[in-house]
Amino acid sequence: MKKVYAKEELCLNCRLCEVYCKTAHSQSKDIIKANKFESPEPVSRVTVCGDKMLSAAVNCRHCDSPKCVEACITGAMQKDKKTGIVWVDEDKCIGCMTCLAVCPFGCIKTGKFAVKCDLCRTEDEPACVKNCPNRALVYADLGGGE
Amino acid sequence: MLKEGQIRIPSGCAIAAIIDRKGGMINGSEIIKSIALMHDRSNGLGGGFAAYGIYPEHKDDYAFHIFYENSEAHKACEDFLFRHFNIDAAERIPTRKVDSIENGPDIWRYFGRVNRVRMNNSRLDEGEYVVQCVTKVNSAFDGAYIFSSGKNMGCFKAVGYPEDVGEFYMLDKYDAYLWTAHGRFPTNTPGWWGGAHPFNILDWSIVHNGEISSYDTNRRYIEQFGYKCTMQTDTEVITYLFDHLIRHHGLPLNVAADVLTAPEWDEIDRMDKGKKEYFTNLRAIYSGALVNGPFSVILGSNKGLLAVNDRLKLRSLTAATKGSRAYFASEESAIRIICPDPEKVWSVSGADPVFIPLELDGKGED
Amino acid sequence: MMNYVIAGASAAGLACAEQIRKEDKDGRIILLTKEEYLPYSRPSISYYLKGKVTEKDMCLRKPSYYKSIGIEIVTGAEVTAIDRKKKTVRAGRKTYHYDKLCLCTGSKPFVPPMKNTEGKENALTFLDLASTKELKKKANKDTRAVVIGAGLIGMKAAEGLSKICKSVDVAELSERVLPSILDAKSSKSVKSYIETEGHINFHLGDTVTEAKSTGNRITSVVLKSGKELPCDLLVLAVGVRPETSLAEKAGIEVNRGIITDPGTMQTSDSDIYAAGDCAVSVDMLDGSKKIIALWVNAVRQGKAAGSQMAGGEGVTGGTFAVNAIDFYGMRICTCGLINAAGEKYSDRVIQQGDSYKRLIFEENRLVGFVLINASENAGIYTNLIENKTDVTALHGDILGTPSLMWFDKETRKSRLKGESA
Amino acid sequence: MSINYIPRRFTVVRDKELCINCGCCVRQCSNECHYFADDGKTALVNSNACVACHRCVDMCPTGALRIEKYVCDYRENANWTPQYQQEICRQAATGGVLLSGMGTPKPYPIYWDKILLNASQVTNPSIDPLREPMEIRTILGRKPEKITVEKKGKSTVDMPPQVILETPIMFSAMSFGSISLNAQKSLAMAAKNLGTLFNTGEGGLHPDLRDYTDCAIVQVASGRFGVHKDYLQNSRFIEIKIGQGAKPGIGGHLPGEKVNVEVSNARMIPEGSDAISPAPHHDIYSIEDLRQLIWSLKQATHNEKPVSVKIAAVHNVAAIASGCARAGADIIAIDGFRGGTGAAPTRIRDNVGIPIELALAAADQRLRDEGIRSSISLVAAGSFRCSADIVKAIALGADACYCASAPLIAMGCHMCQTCNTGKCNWGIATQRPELVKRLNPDIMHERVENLINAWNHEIKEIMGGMGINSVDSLRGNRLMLRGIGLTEKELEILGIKHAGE
Repeated sequence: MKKVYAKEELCLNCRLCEVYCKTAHSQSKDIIKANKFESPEPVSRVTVCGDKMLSAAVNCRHCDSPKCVEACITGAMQKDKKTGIVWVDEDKCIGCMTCLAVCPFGCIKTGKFAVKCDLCRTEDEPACVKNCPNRALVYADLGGGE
Repeated sequence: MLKEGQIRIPSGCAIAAIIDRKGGMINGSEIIKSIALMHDRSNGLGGGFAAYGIYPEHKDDYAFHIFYENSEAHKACEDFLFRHFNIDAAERIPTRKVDSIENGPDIWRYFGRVNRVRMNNSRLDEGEYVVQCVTKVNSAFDGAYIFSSGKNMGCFKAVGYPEDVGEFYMLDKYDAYLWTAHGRFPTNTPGWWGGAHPFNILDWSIVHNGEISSYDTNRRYIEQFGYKCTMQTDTEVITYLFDHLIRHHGLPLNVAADVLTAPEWDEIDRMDKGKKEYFTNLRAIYSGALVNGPFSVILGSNKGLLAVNDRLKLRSLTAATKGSRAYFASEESAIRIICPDPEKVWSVSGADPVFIPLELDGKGED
Repeated sequence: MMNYVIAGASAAGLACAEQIRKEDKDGRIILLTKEEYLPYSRPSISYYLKGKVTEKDMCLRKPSYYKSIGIEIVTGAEVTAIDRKKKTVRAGRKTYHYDKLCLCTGSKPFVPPMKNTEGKENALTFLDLASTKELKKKANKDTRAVVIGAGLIGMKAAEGLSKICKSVDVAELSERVLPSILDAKSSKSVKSYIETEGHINFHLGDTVTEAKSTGNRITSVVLKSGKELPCDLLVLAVGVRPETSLAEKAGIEVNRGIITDPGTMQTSDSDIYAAGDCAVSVDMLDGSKKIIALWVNAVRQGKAAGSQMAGGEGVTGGTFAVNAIDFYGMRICTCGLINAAGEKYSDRVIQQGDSYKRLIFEENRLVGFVLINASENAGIYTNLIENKTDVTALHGDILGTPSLMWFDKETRKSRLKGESA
Repeated sequence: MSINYIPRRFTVVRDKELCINCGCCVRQCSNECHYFADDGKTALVNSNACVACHRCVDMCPTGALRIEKYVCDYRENANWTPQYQQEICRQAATGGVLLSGMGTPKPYPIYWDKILLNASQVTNPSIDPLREPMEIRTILGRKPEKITVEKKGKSTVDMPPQVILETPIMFSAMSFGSISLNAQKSLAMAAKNLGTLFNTGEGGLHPDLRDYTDCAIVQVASGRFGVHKDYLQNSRFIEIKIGQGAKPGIGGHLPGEKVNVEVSNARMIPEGSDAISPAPHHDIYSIEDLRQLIWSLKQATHNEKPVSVKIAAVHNVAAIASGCARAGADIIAIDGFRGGTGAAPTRIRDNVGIPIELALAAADQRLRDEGIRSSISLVAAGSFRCSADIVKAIALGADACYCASAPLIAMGCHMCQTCNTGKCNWGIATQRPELVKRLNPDIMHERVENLINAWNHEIKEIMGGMGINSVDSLRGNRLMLRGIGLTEKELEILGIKHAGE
């Protein structure tokens, strides 16, 4: 499946991916509203870790056998059989965050529910990839995840 | 108003030519008939002819045709000529009165050989010596203009429609194995006889239809080698290019034609290795001699006739053959009026110059 | 064609059935559950109690799902006997033949001896949806509830009830709350937070010894300390024990839980497997055999059992405890040997405002953590524990937020690719 | 703290209504103009160090940042302008030579802007470049005087090595050291895809660029950095750098702090040592010495590589060009004084040399007068801002043009002219790894290619309008040019007529 891959040698630590992810997952989809006014504050599903010398944008790997899915006590965390996307059914999620405790990549964020990358649920490039100014994020199928 | 040499004047034209490669004689009335059909392609501001094989009795002499605008020029030029050449004959070129042709200069012709003492002193070869003498007269003698300087050939030109010019020079009295003709449509009115075509140097004569957009590239290229483009016309620069390539670089006529209308790179890239190398070298070495823009050119010489069209075929030029004769004209009709049943008719393509060599059995050649 | 029978349809049972289907497209899979419901999220009952989720949302799969992948699910079918010779199980009036059987019977509530509680209409357990529904029905804004036990179940029941009831008292024999998942220090702060946020009264080091009743209804309870608490609803949440009676009856080896091969989950009967809270696990961190009653553990064991039953080679990975839970917005995440004691263990603690982070090390590797309001990227810690990573080789402060950048270039590269972490 | 004496140049204005405090600016400004308040969340600005590089402006996702000229008036004085006063203050503080990056910003005449191009009307058809082949292939190298043929179609001439370019635009010398490896790699990739060449400058050839040796011009400069046999061999042609338009008569100085391991390896000098290119080549004190070097280089490369000589446009450039041609240079590159630089003494940059237009016109004419123009190639350099500049240069007589600033701008350069500080926020003129990675060659080579392809299209369009379908026929075609607002003398030097003539 197509996933978002980060290239640390190109990551600028600008964190625009976070800004655009947050916006894409906001109510308003408006960058100013999403980042300044919306409540609850939207959560970025991608996180740049590191500093200016070395950084990378980390987000869900949509693993072949996702630990988060295994650990989910409600069945809210699922891997879509068709798309391979690991996603959270917000109606089912109770926010216990067991998924977060087992994700070895640190890709699950705490919100009202477990919050994680859903690849923007689009055929298109996800917002983080689209807006990365240095192509440090690529959306590609390097095998796996189906 | 500025005349040729002081300003560059673009012009449109009609051209025509007839050659009998076996050296059979063709009367001047034929070429007049052909060019006359294309009357509308000229505007009465210049017409002319070149004829090869017309002076068999002086065939080893240079035949200089000269316009004199005044007697001082006449005297100065003759002095110069007599010093540099051994002139055997000097006469007014016979003309008849034609209403439409007026205010003409005094037109003379001279037959003679080079002054060998002077030539040897100048350390120039004969061709170069003659060319430099002609250039000297044309650039330094105000009011004198040598418009024909080959052997056993002559140019005849004037301000007027070509058929009137032919009438004026009584070309029906001349027989030649190669005729070229030109009717001119300049976009201003210089009214100078020297500006009419053909343009000639030694026995090269050129009639040309078109306006080359590479003019200054070609001019500045050729001027590196001692030429001086005093006329600022396309015809002049094309003549010099041919002269330089053939006389100085010793290239065969068809190779010279390749230089001027080299194939496009796209085409070269598709060629086999040998041809690719040939054209790549040609274009690399002679990039300044590539002629660009619309033109059709007929180059006359005692070696034969070369018809060249531009690379994009932006100007018309039709060729036809019948027996030992070949015909060329801007319009096919101008051929058919004198040769109604040609064996072969084709449009000269940009990439494929047509060369009709003369096979005179030593008759006309040096 | 193989006949697979699975007794119990919670985490382990369902994972087992699904894994079998993955590896055997044709075999007949019969999933028997004593409950009246299709598989649902047992841990969600406290959220159901406080109204955060609906019954529908608690379902682990859509009702049509089972048919679509060919799992025959039978509700209300408690397996009561196994005939190992005939290879059949009995559930209700029906008998099912099996080629491979998996016991996923889970656990049962442990009810300590108390006077006058048995059979009382307002003394309830809190373990499954049925009991939760009962509880919800009986609790209202005038209810004074008493919860016995301050473990995970008791505390979750207390939290849920605190949103409904007039008052909630929690009695716990141990000196601290959530003793199984919190260390002494953190449990103190958690307790005080819960007291403030949930207005819950704790009675630690104490327990109910006796109930007083009027008719069939308890009216108050008496504590060991002698204190008497008015009680309209008594929740018995002291703990659970593995449900092993079926296995025992069938002569399968049991010691506290069902004994299995820790990789394949095979019991002493080679055609019978066991998975989930009913089976004994080996804690990979200290090698101790114990019941690790964890969802993820149950799923992994169920998958391993399912794979083995279908002739596959799936085995469980290492097992250790991971718990994440929240109380009134306070996030608690703990893992591994949080109460480890001994010379080879050391710990590091950082406390800032309402966040608390304690990491427990065995020599140069992490073996446990307690994170309170500091769970960001906790999975990376979990992963360090699981991989027994030498933490001295990490770049960066291990007490800081766990980061990919702690690892060397090769590891980072493979992590960014999503290769097995 | 001492008094600063010089007001800051720019003010960064943050629109609080738009700012979302994402901190992108904070993390991007290498001059540390942006920073967080103590809460770690609110972005603040300190404009003092702002160089107007626009990194923050261009990166800001909400357009919340604006850079304004900081207006601080001095008493009006046409002579003692603020700039001179400030430069004096700077020198009073440091006692040093003023240094600047990029080309001169002074308002000297730009002749490109005073030359107009011709187009065909009626007497001669213009050509549609979308329908007809339009050739811009350019061949550099020494040409024999004439071709020799066995017959039509079979050449027997012994051709010296030629360099075929698919565009008359090449990338001028920018060394690894003065620019980042990523910047140089982007140019190399673009050159390869465009069928043109990039120039290593005097920085040697980094091993990462081994795949691009086919499109590399390798420079031999006065410091001889990185010059060895393989370096010379791994090239398309060799360029002897005599001078640079931005600093004629001056050597180069790459400060030790920019000489990291990579730079040190490529240049073959110790890490951290200053790389000093002497003002002259110490083996070229005369034209005959140049001849020897040219021949040595040809010997070293088995006569397989053309040798170019790059000179700065100085007063007698025409004679010097002629001398170079006669000394055996196959290609002569003339660099006009508006050309860029990584660092040059400001006074030199702003006062020494002549514009490329005049230098090119004079040199081309001189070589023609001597009858040797067609045997060598002439490359013009020194600030080509658009395709029309290129067309004009070719019509004046250039075979090809060297561009550097334009591709740098395509890669993000904003002409902030502080290349010398090594803090280039766009990852171009810096060796700091955290800045260098901002320039992703995979993106930038595409942008550079787009730029040159766009220019190629425009050149073809202009040629088509002139009725010319081969750049060969544009070269030296000064009739296609007319001056506007130029004096007789300027027209004479340029060899063009005035508009209307």
